[in-house]
Amino acid sequence: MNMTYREAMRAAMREALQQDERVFLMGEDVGRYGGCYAVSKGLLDEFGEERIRDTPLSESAFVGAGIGAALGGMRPIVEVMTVNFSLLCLDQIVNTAATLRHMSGGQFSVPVVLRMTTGAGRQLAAQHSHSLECWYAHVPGLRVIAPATLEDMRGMLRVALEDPDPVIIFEHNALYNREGELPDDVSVTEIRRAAVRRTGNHISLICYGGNLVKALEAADELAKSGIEAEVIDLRSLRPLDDATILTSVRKTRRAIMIDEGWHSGSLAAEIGMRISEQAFYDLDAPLARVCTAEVPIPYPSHLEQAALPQVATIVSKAREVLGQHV
Amino acid sequence: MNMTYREAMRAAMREALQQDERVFLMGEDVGRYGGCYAVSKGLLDEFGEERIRDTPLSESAFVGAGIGAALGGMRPIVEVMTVNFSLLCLDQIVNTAATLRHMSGGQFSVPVVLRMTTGAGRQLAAQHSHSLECWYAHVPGLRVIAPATLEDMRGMLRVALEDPDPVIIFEHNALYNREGELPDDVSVTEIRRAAVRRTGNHISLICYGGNLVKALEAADELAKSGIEAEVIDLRSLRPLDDATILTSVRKTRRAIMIDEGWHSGSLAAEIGMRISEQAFYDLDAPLARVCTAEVPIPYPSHLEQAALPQVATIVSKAREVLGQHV
Amino acid sequence: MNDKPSQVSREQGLQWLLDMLRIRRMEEKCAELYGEEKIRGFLHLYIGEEAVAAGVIPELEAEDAVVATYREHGHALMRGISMNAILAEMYGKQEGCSGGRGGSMHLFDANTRFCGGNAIVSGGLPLAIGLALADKMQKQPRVTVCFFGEGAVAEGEFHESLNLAALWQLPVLFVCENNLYAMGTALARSESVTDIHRKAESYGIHSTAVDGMDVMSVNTAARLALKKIRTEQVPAFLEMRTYRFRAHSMFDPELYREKTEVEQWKQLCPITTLRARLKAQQVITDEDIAAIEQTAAAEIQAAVAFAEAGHWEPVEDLMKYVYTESENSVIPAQAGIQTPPP
Amino acid sequence: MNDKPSQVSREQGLQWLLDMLRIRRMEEKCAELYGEEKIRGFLHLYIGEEAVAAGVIPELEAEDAVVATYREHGHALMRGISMNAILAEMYGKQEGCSGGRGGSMHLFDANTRFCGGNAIVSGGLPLAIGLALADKMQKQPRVTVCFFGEGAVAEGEFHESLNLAALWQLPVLFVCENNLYAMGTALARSESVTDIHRKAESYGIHSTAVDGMDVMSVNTAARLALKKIRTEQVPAFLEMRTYRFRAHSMFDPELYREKTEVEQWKQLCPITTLRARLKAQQVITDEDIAAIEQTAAAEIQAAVAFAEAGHWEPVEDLMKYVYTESENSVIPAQAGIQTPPP
Ligand SMILES: Cc1ncc(C[n+]2csc(CCOP(=O)(O)OP(=O)(O)O)c2C)c(N)n1
Ligand SMILES: Cc1ncc(C[n+]2csc(CCOP(=O)(O)OP(=O)(O)O)c2C)c(N)n1
Ligand SMILES: [Mg+2]
Ligand SMILES: [Mg+2]
Repeated sequence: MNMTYREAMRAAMREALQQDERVFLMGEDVGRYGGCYAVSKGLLDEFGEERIRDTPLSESAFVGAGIGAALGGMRPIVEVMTVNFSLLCLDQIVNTAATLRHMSGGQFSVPVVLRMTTGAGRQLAAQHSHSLECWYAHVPGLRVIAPATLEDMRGMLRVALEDPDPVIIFEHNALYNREGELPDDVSVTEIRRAAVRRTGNHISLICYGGNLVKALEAADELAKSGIEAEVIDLRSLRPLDDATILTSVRKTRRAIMIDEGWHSGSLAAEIGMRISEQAFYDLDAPLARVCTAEVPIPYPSHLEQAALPQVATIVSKAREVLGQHV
Repeated sequence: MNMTYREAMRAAMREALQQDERVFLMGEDVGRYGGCYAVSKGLLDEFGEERIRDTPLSESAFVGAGIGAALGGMRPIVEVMTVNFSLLCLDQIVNTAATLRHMSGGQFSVPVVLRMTTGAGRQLAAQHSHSLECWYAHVPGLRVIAPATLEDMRGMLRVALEDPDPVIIFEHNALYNREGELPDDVSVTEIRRAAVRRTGNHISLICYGGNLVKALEAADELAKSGIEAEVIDLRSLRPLDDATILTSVRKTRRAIMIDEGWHSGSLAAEIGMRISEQAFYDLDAPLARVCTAEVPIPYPSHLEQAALPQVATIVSKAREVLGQHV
Repeated sequence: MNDKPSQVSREQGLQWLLDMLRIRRMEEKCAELYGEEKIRGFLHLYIGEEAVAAGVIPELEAEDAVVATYREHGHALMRGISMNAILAEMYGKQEGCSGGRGGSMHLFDANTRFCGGNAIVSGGLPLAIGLALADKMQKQPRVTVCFFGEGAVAEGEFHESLNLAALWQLPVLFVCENNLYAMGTALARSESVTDIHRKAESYGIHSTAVDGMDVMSVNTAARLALKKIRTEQVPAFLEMRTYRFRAHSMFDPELYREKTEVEQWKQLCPITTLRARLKAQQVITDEDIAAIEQTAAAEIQAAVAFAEAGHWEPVEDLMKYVYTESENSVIPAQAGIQTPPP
Repeated sequence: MNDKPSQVSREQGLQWLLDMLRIRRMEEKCAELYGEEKIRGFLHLYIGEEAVAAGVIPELEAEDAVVATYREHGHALMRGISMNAILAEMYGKQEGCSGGRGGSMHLFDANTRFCGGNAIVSGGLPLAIGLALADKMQKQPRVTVCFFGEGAVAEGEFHESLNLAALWQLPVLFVCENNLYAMGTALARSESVTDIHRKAESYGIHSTAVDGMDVMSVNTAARLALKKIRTEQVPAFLEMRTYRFRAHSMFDPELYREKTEVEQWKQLCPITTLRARLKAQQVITDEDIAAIEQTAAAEIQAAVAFAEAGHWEPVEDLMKYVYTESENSVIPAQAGIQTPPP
């Protein structure tokens, strides 16, 4: 079936709402407006306003309410419109969702799913273009996932809802309009293992979410000059699947991490550090990363694009790592 | 003069308040209570309630007010009692303080100083023991510093106040009660360069804030068996002083990063990644780090201490890196 | 404020006295144990405010939920968590009600739906909203009671939560324990309008100010509010006017208030005033009082012994309770560095 | 709501008409330019709400400050930022009022103390408080005006800020532009009590509800409020009841409201109603109206030409404006990947 990523996530939510009456969707403008990115369009008509619940602009309260509802036996999907606004509810996520299980000595668990749009690239300027996945991936007690393929956009939600602990799903805004062919029977996909999206022997390109597209394009480009890049899609940002990463790097002996977070303190750094710690002697060249430049995202397209990871940058970085200054 | 770290910070604030009438201190319980950690004790009597301003429990509003007051010509020192509560004002810090200069094309700048206590070790359990320096160090537009010595506790504030951009000072709670000898003339110290606190040729121990004490102890311990560790105190967490770090690592050819943040996504990872990128061929052994275990901090002392970086862990990690399994 | 009911049955009077005394004596013991370094971290005593927990919590049904703050020992005890489990928790022992992981500020108990022990001021309110939402959506006839200090009223989360509760008509009982200070900050220095129960009214929530030093008034108000919530499926708000006799925590030098003010409030002590009233009305005798003291003392003695005899969780278990399935632990615990204290 | 003043001078009438028309026509042009992809990102039009900015901002002194939202083109224009600089900013050109870095949602101007353009709902309120605090501490006789939508009222930051303003008696004029919707969420679905100006009263802030479709009412209310703030050094609050005729942004399919509702509100258009009234009162003529339209059109034409002729900032400058001293840039910009669009 041909569909967009947006439709895939909507189908996943529909299915969850149909199959489990504990599931409901809550967030700003998920109902009457149809969702800021139109992801939940149509669900209100089908499921009614109790289960497709528009909230006031109160990120802290409604995310906390999602946590509480999960504690109370429901399976809420809470949409925080974008990661930018999640700065207003971090306390609830970090100090409540992530800690309740531990502080209670395992008595309580918080099966809430938080969905957030992330990423830049649409000229939305400095306050609306954050990629803070690395912050969330830092916090024990949270599970963080990022679908990068149509299958994962369709299939990760159900597994997230079955997880007894809080799961955060980061959806890159650039993906929603992409289309692809989805096999009819995909309704569940893995959320614990990274995936090798392209095999190759010369260098590993490690990425996630919205940047998989760029990494694959870069790999195609490199292939033209005989460089076979292996492309790893992390899928789970916390916990990280070290095994898949290290297997690839031990084979290719070189790695570039691609991450839309700002350079310093990016998730890319964490992956690089893990490789240094665990596969140091297998490396043939310094590690490298392609991240966002350390600047609040500027409005004009040429500056925004210059700040973000690009196919051309990945390609030239790969050549550099491979010692080919072409 | 013999004094505690607490007194050193108080002296720094007093001096700033005396010398510049644009300076004022604002935060929860900084006045009548004397400061949660008694840092501002006595200042209310000396400077009055206009300049030593107790605030309601409204982290977002009073941090935002500090940003606005800075924009309006003042030089506010805003105390966010601890980093744990800063989760309630991240929006103001990231979306306003860090972006105003950029979004306005350089027309406005935000000379605010935010002070926060950080760190664990006092059995305050999961919600009161965060070390989120790495989050702040990720954000362009912010400058992040962490005094680790008595001199820096005394001397960093003034430079921070002179900075035209927002500066965040992380003060580790374990330091306040420490005492030391402060030369009479220290009222300004560097905030841009890392410092070599101990020289050595065998391994670099890279740390900051509250963990400098542990790193130095570990170095003493290692010295007993002939291992000379070089101890680097980062001082500035954003920007990082690559030059000092790399010079040390190029000499010692081995490095361990010590960081009280949780392991994954720690600042330690960023430093490791920078070393991998820039000094890969100078390394003789895999990089390593000693961070906090990936668990919300447990209340009982034995578990809390087991979760945190320790002298013994640093020592054994150093021996491991040096190939000495003693 | 509502009128004080003047008459009370012997049984009820003795129960309240015992309840408040159990809290009082337990916490006095806690202070002592803190001095002995048996209890560590932050310790916030409820002494002076016992009438609130003792007046409200016994009115709850078994299935109702409670959300509290870091000053929650009394609430936990009233909810039926054993003193043994509470004391053991403050010791950090495995036998504690949170397995020792939480300590004084994070008492939890799934059996009685006691959902913490939250150390972030105002942090519990959204959680309470969510619990009530779950009940409402599941058509469970339950109430969630949320306790918090007047300091929380200045936090944005308070307002967001009250609005949601009113907008969605959720079965939440908000109990503001207005003890006039947030650490060292007097209410008048934190709120432009200090009449807190009016804030709830501004959201259309039924709200009452109550003499929080009088357990009968508290109890009457709680019963009325709970009835309203259960029958009308709406939230309600109680402002309990009370006072803490002790410092904010064990670190507080109390520079911000006059000793005389504290002394005046002590005259209103909920225990001594109730005791005096019941005696004056000849509902109870000195022997009753002695018996109650004895009961409390025995319970405390047993609880201390229980906590002392409790076990430290093995350091190898450090990584437990982070995720439901332990294989999800992201990295293994660091090598055991410390052995448990003796 | 206050009564509508019925008489107005020719000069004032013409000025208001011109002001509102400049905003209206400029934004109509913006919508067009958005279609041509000259303007990108989010674009939020103020069409229908012009009376608020036109009635309030001209009452400010040069030294006063303005804090606004992402729907701030009209405010910027009224504050005296040139249409050239505004349009160039929306194009992302260097000649823009924020050097092109901010775009539609982040108009800034240090000269007129126009402090943005904030795209976080409620994010500007704390900033406004702080600006006013600085003025108060420096004994500057200034006012800070803070505009925000009714959607912001549900955010905790709104409440924290109002409380601080009232508690510290800060010279802030809060102007809530209540256009009944926050994106697709009707006020009644976001607030349990929809009478917004009463919320300000609950903090003890002087507050008025105003017909925001009538520039005279707006202006009268603004003058009174500003006078109160300046003379008494207190905050004040105005709830402007208004409506946006267009979609929330250029991406909004407007599923959440009836066309008839929009049509009804359009009958109250602040421009057509004022124009009709002035004509009926024979204060202005058709020629006046034509002249005004002409003036606005000419200004817009010039502004578009200015923006078109503006320059793209060189990509090498990417790392500018992050820190005051450019040497602080943490890492150098990545190699220029993209050339500026043609
Ligand atoms: C968000 C947040 N800010 C600051 C603190 C530090 N703190 C702990 S208790 C307290 C005072 C709270 O006062 P109140 O709500 O009145 O409760 P009380 O302690 O009087 O029972 C403060 C400021 C905190 N725990 N959480
Ligand atoms: C904190 C935050 N949450 C969500 C958004 C997304 N958003 C942008 S505008 C808007 C509606 C705001 O409505 P209102 O405050 O009434 O202003 P209006 O757009 O009607 O002028 C929303 C939800 C945001 N920008 N900031
Ligand atoms: Mg209090
Ligand atoms: Mg609106």
